[in-house]
Amino acid sequence: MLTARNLTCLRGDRLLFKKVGFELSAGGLMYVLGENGCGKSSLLRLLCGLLSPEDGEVFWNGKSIKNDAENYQSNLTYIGHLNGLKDDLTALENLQFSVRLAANVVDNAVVLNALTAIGVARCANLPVGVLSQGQKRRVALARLWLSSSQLWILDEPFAALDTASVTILAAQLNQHMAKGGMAIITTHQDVDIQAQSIQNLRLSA
Amino acid sequence: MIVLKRDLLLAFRRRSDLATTLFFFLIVSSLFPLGIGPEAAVLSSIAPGVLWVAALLAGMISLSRLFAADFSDGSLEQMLIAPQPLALLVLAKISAHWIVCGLPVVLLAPLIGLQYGLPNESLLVLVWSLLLGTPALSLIGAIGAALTLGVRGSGLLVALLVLPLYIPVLIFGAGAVAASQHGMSAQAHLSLLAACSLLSLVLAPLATAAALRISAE
Amino acid sequence: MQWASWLAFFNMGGYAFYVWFSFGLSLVCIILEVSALRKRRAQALRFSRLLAQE
Amino acid sequence: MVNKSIDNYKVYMKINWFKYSSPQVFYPLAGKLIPWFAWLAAILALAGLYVSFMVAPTDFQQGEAYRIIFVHVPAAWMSMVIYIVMATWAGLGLALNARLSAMMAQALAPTGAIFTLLALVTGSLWGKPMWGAWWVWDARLTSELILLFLYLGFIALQSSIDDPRRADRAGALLALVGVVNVPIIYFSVKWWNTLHQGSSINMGAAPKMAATMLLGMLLMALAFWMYTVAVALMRVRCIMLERERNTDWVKELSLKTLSSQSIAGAK
Repeated sequence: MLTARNLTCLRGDRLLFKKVGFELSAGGLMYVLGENGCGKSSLLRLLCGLLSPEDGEVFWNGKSIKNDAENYQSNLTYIGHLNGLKDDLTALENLQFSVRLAANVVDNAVVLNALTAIGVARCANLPVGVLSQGQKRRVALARLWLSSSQLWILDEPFAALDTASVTILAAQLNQHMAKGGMAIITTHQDVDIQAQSIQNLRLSA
Repeated sequence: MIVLKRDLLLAFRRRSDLATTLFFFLIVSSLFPLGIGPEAAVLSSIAPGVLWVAALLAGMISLSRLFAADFSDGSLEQMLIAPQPLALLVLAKISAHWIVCGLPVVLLAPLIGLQYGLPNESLLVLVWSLLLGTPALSLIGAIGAALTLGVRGSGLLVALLVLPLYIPVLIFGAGAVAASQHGMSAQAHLSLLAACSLLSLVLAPLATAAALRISAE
Repeated sequence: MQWASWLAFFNMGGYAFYVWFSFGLSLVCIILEVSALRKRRAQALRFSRLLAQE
Repeated sequence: MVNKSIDNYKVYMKINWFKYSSPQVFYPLAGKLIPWFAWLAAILALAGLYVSFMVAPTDFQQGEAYRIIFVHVPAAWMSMVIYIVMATWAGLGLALNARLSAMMAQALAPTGAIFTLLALVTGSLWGKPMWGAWWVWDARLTSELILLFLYLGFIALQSSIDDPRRADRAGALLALVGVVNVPIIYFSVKWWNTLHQGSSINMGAAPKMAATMLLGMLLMALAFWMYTVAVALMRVRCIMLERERNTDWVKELSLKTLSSQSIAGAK
């Protein structure tokens, strides 16, 4: 269970949001809504522990993520604005690296399956640098097929995807939610995802 | 380990970057005889200092690349939230940096030492001193690179931050070679150099990890 | 008292330049720093005043 | 838009200002303290100058030129002490997330750099008549030079980062790294110095230091201390005003100073 209490975020001398709190339990999906520049990405980064809040705290299963970072991070998959891919490595190498970074080991075949699932299997052995934006995004999102973590935090996962890929990703999210996973998503698109509980968090300055 | 492997692979795919550092080292150390004149006695007396300063600068210009690419493509974020101690990941990255930028300089240095007319035993001490000292340069430099990540004018800034901290390594390193030139034992210098490297091996990854967390916010 | 005359005092045993330059420079540094800080403060206040009157 | 952000600030200030002391409280307090420290500095400096010029005897080796040490040595002491104090504030700020500490560290740095520069220049002014050269690679002067680089690095890093919070924390980390390195640097420079040249006149520790000389240096050092406190408080007030320019209390204050004549006043 992920709990946030009283989160306040300040960037420069600008207050992005204050006193944000929520609770997300297994099978729960949360959309973070708000205008551009209201701090959605900052909130997600804050929940990952990349940003430390001005005030307030985030708890994973009752323990502060600051004190229990390793345990929390092994339950977390975060895909931000940036893809986190190396242009000089192939899609396969990139994904293998991120799997290893999460302290897992999988076969190349499993990674290939993930790439096939999101429709970029042909790019597996190409350096990521030669791929298009949409293809790069899909390679990054293929991590979701390789992830065993319970909590997914996704920043605009549907942006830069074609409709077919959006459907595929939504299906993957549905499956994740059905298995009792949790997800926190920012999105501009209307995508239908089923979950045991769905909540909206609206940020306003 | 996986980070080390990846960074080495990346460096291998971009071999030209590797050559740049080496070329820089070569050209800086060749400039001095041109500026000072070819007298053998003068050259061999300035050789330890010149070679060490050149090695130090060569290591420094490659520092800004240490984290910058990972920072801009988002893989740094992924490392920050990986369920592994960040200091270890950082240490792996620094090791890769040293293997790519430090080790070739160590290997090339005796050749340039020959140009400066260093005697054989001094060449050996030169290699030893660089081998023991350059890891400290990479380790300390990483702190500066992490602190200046994404800051405007970071290339110059990193020099300002890191060069004063390099001074002990420079003194002991160049001192070792100079001592051997004068027929003295370089043992004390080399031990101090090793102590510097060990101390930075313990502290620098922690400081760098903290600096990365600050800079990536 | 150390000095036979004022002239001897200013002459500083022939080291007048070095001694008086050292002390003078210190004084100049202090004056410059304080006046720079006063200016900085006045400027900050002026800026906030503009913000307040907006 | 502006009103809204002020409103936000108000709430923000209620929930968490610096945790330990808010600038609204600290600002006037510092203002009250500054004249005290300034007066103390002036009185101590006058006493120190009196002792150094009127009481301390002429040095039989160096003549009157040695009187430079009454500003050189205290400045050198201050440059080191300020660095340590600065690193302490920075470390506190980093550990406790207390912004006032980070501001204090930032406020001390320029003063420390000025004292380092003073120590360097007066050192070389002393060196010229004593050694016959403006610059000698003496261990103390060299370490002082490196200390100046460390100060400049700290100031440059802080001023090139726009986000104040990141600037505070990055600067703090750098100061801590520096403070760990200072003894190592000092030791290495000393080692280097003993290897490369014989003995030179040992600055500061003249063979027979008369008690009055020591008294003069101590008084001057204390005067510099008080001056440093006063100036650091002045600077920290400036930093507060600049960082808090959007808050109500700074705006009110700025309007008040317009009506009372003391726009450029120190208080």
